[in-house]
Amino acid sequence: MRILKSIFAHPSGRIGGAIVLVYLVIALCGAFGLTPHDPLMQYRIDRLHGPSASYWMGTDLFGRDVLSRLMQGVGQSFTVAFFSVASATIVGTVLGLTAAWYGKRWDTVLMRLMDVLLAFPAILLALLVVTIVGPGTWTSVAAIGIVYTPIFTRVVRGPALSLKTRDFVDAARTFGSSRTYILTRHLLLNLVAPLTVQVTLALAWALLTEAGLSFLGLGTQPPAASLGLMLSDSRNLMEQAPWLLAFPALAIMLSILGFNLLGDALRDILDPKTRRA
Amino acid sequence: ATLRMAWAQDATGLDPHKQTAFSSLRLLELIYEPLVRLDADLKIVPGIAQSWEFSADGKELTFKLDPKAKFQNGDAVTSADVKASFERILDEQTGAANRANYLSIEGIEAPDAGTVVFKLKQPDAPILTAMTDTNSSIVPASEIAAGTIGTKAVGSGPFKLERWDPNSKEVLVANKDWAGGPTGVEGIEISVLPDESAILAAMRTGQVDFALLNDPLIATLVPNEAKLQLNRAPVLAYHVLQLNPARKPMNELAVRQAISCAVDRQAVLDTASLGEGKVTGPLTMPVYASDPDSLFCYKRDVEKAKKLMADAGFADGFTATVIAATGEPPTAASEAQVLQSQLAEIGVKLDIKMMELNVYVDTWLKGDFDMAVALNGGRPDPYTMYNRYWTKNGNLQQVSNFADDTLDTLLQQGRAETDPDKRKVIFADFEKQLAEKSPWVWLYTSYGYTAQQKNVQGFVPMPTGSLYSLGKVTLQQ
Amino acid sequence: MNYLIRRLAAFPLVLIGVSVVVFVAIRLVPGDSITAMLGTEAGLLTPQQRQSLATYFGIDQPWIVQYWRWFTGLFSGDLGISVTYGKPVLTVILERFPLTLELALLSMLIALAIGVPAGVYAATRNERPADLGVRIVAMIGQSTPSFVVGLILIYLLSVGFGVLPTMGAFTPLWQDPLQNLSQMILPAFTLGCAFAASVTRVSRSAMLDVLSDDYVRTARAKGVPERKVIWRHALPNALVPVVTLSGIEFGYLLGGAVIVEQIFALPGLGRMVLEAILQRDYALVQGAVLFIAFNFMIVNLLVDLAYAVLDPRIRLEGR
Amino acid sequence: MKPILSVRDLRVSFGRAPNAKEVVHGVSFDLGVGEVLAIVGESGSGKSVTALSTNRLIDYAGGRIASGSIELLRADGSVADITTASAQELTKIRGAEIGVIFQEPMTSLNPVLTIGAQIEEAFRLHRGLTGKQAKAAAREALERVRIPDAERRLSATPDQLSGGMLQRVMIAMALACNPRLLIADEPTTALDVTVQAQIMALLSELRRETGMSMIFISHDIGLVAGIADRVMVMQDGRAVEQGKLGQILDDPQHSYTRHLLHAVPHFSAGEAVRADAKRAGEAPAKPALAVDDLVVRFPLKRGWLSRPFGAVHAVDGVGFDLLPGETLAIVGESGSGKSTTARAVLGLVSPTRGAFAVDERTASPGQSRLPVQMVFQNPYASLNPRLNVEQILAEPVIAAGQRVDATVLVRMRKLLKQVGLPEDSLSRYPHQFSGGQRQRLCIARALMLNPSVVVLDEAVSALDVSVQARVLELLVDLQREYGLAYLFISHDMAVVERIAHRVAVMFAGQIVEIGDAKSVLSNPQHPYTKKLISAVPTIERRNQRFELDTRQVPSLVRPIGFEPPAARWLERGDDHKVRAEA
Ligand SMILES: Nc1ncnc2c1ncn2[C@@H]1O[C@H](COP(=O)(O)OP(=O)(O)OP(=O)(O)O)[C@@H](O)[C@H]1O
Ligand SMILES: Nc1ncnc2c1ncn2[C@@H]1O[C@H](COP(=O)(O)OP(=O)(O)OP(=O)(O)O)[C@@H](O)[C@H]1O
Ligand SMILES: [Mg+2]
Ligand SMILES: [Mg+2]
Repeated sequence: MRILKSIFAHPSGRIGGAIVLVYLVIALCGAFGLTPHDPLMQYRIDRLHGPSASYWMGTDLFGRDVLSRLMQGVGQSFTVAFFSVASATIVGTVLGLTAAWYGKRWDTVLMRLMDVLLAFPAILLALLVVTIVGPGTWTSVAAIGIVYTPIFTRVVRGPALSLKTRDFVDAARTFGSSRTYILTRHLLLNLVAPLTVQVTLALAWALLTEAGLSFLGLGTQPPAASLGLMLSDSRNLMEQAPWLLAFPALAIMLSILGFNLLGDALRDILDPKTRRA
Repeated sequence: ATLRMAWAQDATGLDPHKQTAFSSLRLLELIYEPLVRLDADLKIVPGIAQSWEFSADGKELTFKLDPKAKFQNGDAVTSADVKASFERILDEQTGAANRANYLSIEGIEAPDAGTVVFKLKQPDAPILTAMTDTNSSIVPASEIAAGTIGTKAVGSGPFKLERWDPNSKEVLVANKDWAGGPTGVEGIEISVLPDESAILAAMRTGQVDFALLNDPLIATLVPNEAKLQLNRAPVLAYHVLQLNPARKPMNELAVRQAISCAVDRQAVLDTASLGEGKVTGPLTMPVYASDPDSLFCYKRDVEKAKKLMADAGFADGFTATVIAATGEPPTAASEAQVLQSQLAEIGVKLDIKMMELNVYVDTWLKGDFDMAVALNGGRPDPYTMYNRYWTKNGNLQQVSNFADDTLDTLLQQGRAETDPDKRKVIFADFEKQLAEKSPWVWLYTSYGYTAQQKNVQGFVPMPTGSLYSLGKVTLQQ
Repeated sequence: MNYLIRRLAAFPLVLIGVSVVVFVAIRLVPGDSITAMLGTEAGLLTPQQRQSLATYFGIDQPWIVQYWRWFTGLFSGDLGISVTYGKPVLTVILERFPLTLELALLSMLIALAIGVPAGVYAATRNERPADLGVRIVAMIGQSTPSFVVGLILIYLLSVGFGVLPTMGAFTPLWQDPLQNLSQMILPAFTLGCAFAASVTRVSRSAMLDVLSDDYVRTARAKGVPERKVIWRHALPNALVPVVTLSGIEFGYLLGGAVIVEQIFALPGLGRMVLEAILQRDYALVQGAVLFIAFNFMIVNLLVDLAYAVLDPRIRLEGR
Repeated sequence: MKPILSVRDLRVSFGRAPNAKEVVHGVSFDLGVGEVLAIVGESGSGKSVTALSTNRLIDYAGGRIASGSIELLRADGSVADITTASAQELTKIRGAEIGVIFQEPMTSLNPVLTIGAQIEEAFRLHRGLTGKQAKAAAREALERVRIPDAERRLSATPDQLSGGMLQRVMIAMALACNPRLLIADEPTTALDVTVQAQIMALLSELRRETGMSMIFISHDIGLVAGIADRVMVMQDGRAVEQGKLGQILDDPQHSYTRHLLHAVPHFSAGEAVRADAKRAGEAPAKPALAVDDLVVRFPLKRGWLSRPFGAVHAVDGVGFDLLPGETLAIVGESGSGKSTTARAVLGLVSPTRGAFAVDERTASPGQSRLPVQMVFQNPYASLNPRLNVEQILAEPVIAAGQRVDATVLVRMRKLLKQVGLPEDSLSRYPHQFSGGQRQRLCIARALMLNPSVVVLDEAVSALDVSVQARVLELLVDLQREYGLAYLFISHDMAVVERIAHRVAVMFAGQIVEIGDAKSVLSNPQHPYTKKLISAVPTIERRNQRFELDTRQVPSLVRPIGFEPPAARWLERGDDHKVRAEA
């Protein structure tokens, strides 16, 4: 509640929050079929129609309504972004926390393992995962999740190491608090701030990566729409039907802009170091 | 002058006997020559061989070689080279792509340097067409012995490969010794521009004289440019929805026919390819092709389809998965989506599964699919084109999963028959049967596109997609 | 020195990890070099033919044997032979690397040249209209997929102005610097855009942090003019996060920028690996990924060394 | 004679127009040439803001001079109004005519530039020196502030010098161009007492040498007494009283001045120790905590295989006992091993050697769960900001494996009341409390489980003087009520005097003197103790000349296997022994 209020009070938080909120609504509408047209319906006579009263954003090669597909695509892109970032966050946090807490060999082994993943070119990693398992929503989720896990592990490990030396953790140890208690209450709870910020930024990046994967034909599968797929499908139609490229591109930019703005605001709000008068 | 050329996909290797990829053949056919070739009307014309003839019993095929033919290393092309080349193709160790077409060869004789005689176990009319294939090119016997085929390109064609940076560029220079006479340009520089819209951009700015295009969406933009010209040639390759008759419920004839009736082929063509192409039956070569409208259910008939479904006990439809390769052809995903929407009308629910090309090929070869959207290569001869799928011991039986006595018999007859008119009758029947039994749903053939600056002269588009005529192309200043 | 040695000592471990992962992963992908070469025609091969092709491609042995062969080859600098290029893998990679390196360096240069001044400027105008302007532009830059930028650039240039740098045939820098730069500038700019946007944001926030530090106040108290306060006293202290970011991005760019290379038809590492995967050129994929990982680690190491140069408080111990 | 600085009705506010918040409400004062004006007052009273307005540095902190005038008598005899001066003019004045020294020497120097570069810059800017000349001038400046080996230090970066040294560098820098006015904003707060004494000595000496004027800001009246000519007392952005030093100290007019003078614990050399000593007379009770031969070493490693080559002997053979209801204070300078001793007792570091007994229960090293609790120095860092008070107080209970039930809640409320926190605190979060209140929370938390020993590591150092006094009172009350034994760690001798029954002096990891508080403080025996006590500023020592002593603390790094010689103790009274110098 307090957070929501501060977001609202923060100028870029307000804009970013509003954008993200609008997108969530769109995504939900898309997911529950509350679109002006059936996103899969091919109106054959109206193929490649420019924006008009009945098709606000025009139609595509198949005569499908771009707006409806865009709404569905937002849902799809957000699903991929959300689940991939969520899984990366959970796995990365657990790994980062334990690496910081147990230190020594476990830390070394884990961090070297993360190095292996990090040293692996991200798009290739995603590519390999996708080619092995076959493309699809959940493969994209797994691929992007794997790419982001080492980043979250690092994001968590750093602050966790310094939190570990904070006085309240020492205090907890003098009480003889259990490991789980310390890890969850003292470390994890205090990592919420950097994690939230990282999550919003990662969401933005995940949207871009999803678009990139779909662009290479490795992401969302037709006939379902995702923003990246719509972009990649329309690039060779850029000249005949520029709206096919323009609207999804704008949609992607705006959503990433929203997440970035929100992330900036959250950093200002949650991170006392950058909190300024 | 040097012709600056661009294509999106580069060759994958230099061994003319092994490389089957379209992109590889386009390069290799400029360097290597087969014994005979096809012209724009798919008629057989001289290549390295000046003339040829079948013996009366059809079991001996004799070639006279062109005495001017020379390899790029300066050696003349002799019957020994032809013999060695075909022995290499026939050797199982080689893994040559065309071997299956030559199984009727019993022996090869080279009575003199300019004559080659193929002894056949049985009459084999299509063997001559098979020999037009770049995959049956003649290579120097010396290079075979040295084991350098595939690493060094030494052919007898119009151009010499001077430099190859895979996936980046090729430099070809004119072969002064080419038996076909002097080439029109001094050389060809080929750039690999993986993005076809970039190829178009490069042509617009005059950086590229000549380009190979794949994507009809890009090709249709070319005529809008004053300086550019688009060449279209109908090709033999066909777009098809392969059903797997080994899987339920496609094992039911009625279900397959229902699917065939429910598909609006023209709509698929219009949407996926912007209408760039022609609806086709199984036979795509003009000589043999029948009028599509005469084939089974080539007029869309949803009511009939529904009835057929009901007859087969699938009034409520069923769910199946259709596989397609990403970007190969570029229209695959679109075709799948149009088909999906059309079949939905008779209750057939398709799940589309896009696959990376190799994964697709792997799955396809195992016959591990309900349905597949495919672009299958065509051959000038119906037997060579289809024996692999529809004869009982065809090599790709596990892909077609459909063995049928009538089809088998018709193909065997067509193979042995050397009279062209009788062959036409046999294959017309074959085509009709195939369309009716509907193991696959043939959709359309598209065009092979090349785009060129208007000052490029003398290019002849071929139904095989061959760029062989680049040997005679000139550049007007 | 010690630190360097210790860091370098960890290299082989990570590289072995990378090599095992890539080795297994690429072989888990269905299809092999044979289907990659023959496509659907591969179905026409007899088992015997298939076997001999497998021997030719060196994929006839069990994985362990293949790995061991490849691994022992590493020690003599032999990464295997690429079947696509018919050349030693290392040669192929080294042919592609200069372009990738140049592209990465150029885009970083562009990013830093735009990003740092913009970030510094925004920080000194904190929360004023100029700051907001810079931030919004930066965010838009950051949120535009690079392929959109690339496609639009190409379209506008070719249709609008009828000019386009030569595509495809790549001219190395040492052959014709002008030609080379004209080829590289568009892709570098495309990559540099988003990169510059990130640099702007990071340098702005780092600069804001630093400007409120005590020593900046000290410098002002000394009577140092504002311009010098910013560039000499504050900026060097704000560079650490910028270096971190640049290092990460640069490291990724050294792995090749697949999409941009594809659009601009640059024969770089990224496309090479992508194509090697599609063509199941196992040796090349393994070698290239190893090479990329190695670069990435070198860059990381350089970044750490750069920290120590930039900020004497950072000791090169542990991490 | 004209004053060098004349401030009239200065008003300073922060923030933009509608939400602007005025924090200095009309301050006026004059500063004569060669005079030292001290500004005292509690944290947040506007001392720094006032001082930083005199050279308009406040602009950069987001502040704005709303009204008033600041007239500076410049070297050429002209008078400049700082409030209206142009940016160019100001850069000429700053550094050249007004020098500033800040509170935190560690953060006030640019970490990435060498000391030399930073000092040279002043000469370059205001004297136009370049190259060798600038370097020579910088070296001279360093020598002037008595930095040994100045030549070599020029190329050092700030992280390579100790806090005391850095403050000297700051002074050298501020004085580089012989400014006529020096602003010293709490220049010694971050430093050890002994180092503080050295800095103060340096400042008064330099002032005598150059005849400059000075504004000296401090919240420590004792310190002010040593250097100021005049004093201005500030409260809530107003100057509530100003006058001559003697007048303010001896005859304060304003109630707030009196309060300030009263609240500050003045060190009086053992005169003010607590009267309820535990060891007098009758047979001593069983010790609540006994520590014997405690040794803590941190190995130092280097090389390929991280071979240990030596160790930091952080604590070396420390032993003492502590009776119920008694306070043992451990004093000593930074790095002498005080905290490490405490942490070892609490099981937060594992000792290399040594034995503890709490309530006669012996514990092996490293084992916690003894009835020992701790209160840390920084009340902001020792409470998890994400937990509310109820959760914070419940933690020791949960850790002990007990349920948080009604009786626990009752105890929470009782303790909160006892430490003087409002009833409704349970549902609040740490950030909703002031520093003093937080420290009370920490104390309450430490008492949740009825410990017999409480370790207080600099528990009141971070608090404002008047808050400090109240917390000390609270501690004494609680000690009486629960019979707690306190291990009280501090470097503030005045505070120690008020709370300790016994005092242990640590130097370089060892106890060099231990005994009855009164005896140790009034009659120090060990040379280090003597130095420590003589360095404590008090209001009695007015305008005192501090001795300059530039010796460094000995290094604690010893080669591997090194064992210090066994301690020889000399008895100096009933309960007072001192370590014999080797
Ligand atoms: N940058 C700022 N923005 C807003 N308010 C500020 C700022 N700096 C100081 N203040 C406010 O001005 C008032 C006076 O602060 P100042 O720093 O002068 O106190 P001080 O007497 O020096 O305290 P201390 O002893 O803690 O240094 C405080 O209420 C503080 O909150
Ligand atoms: N974990 C550690 N590793 C290595 N050295 C340490 C460690 N902890 C403390 N030391 C060293 O041990 C010595 C004693 O430190 P300690 O914190 O006990 O001093 P202190 O008397 O509490 O100082 P202060 O007054 O500054 O708090 C110091 O030299 C310190 O650098
Ligand atoms: Mg202050
Ligand atoms: Mg301490």
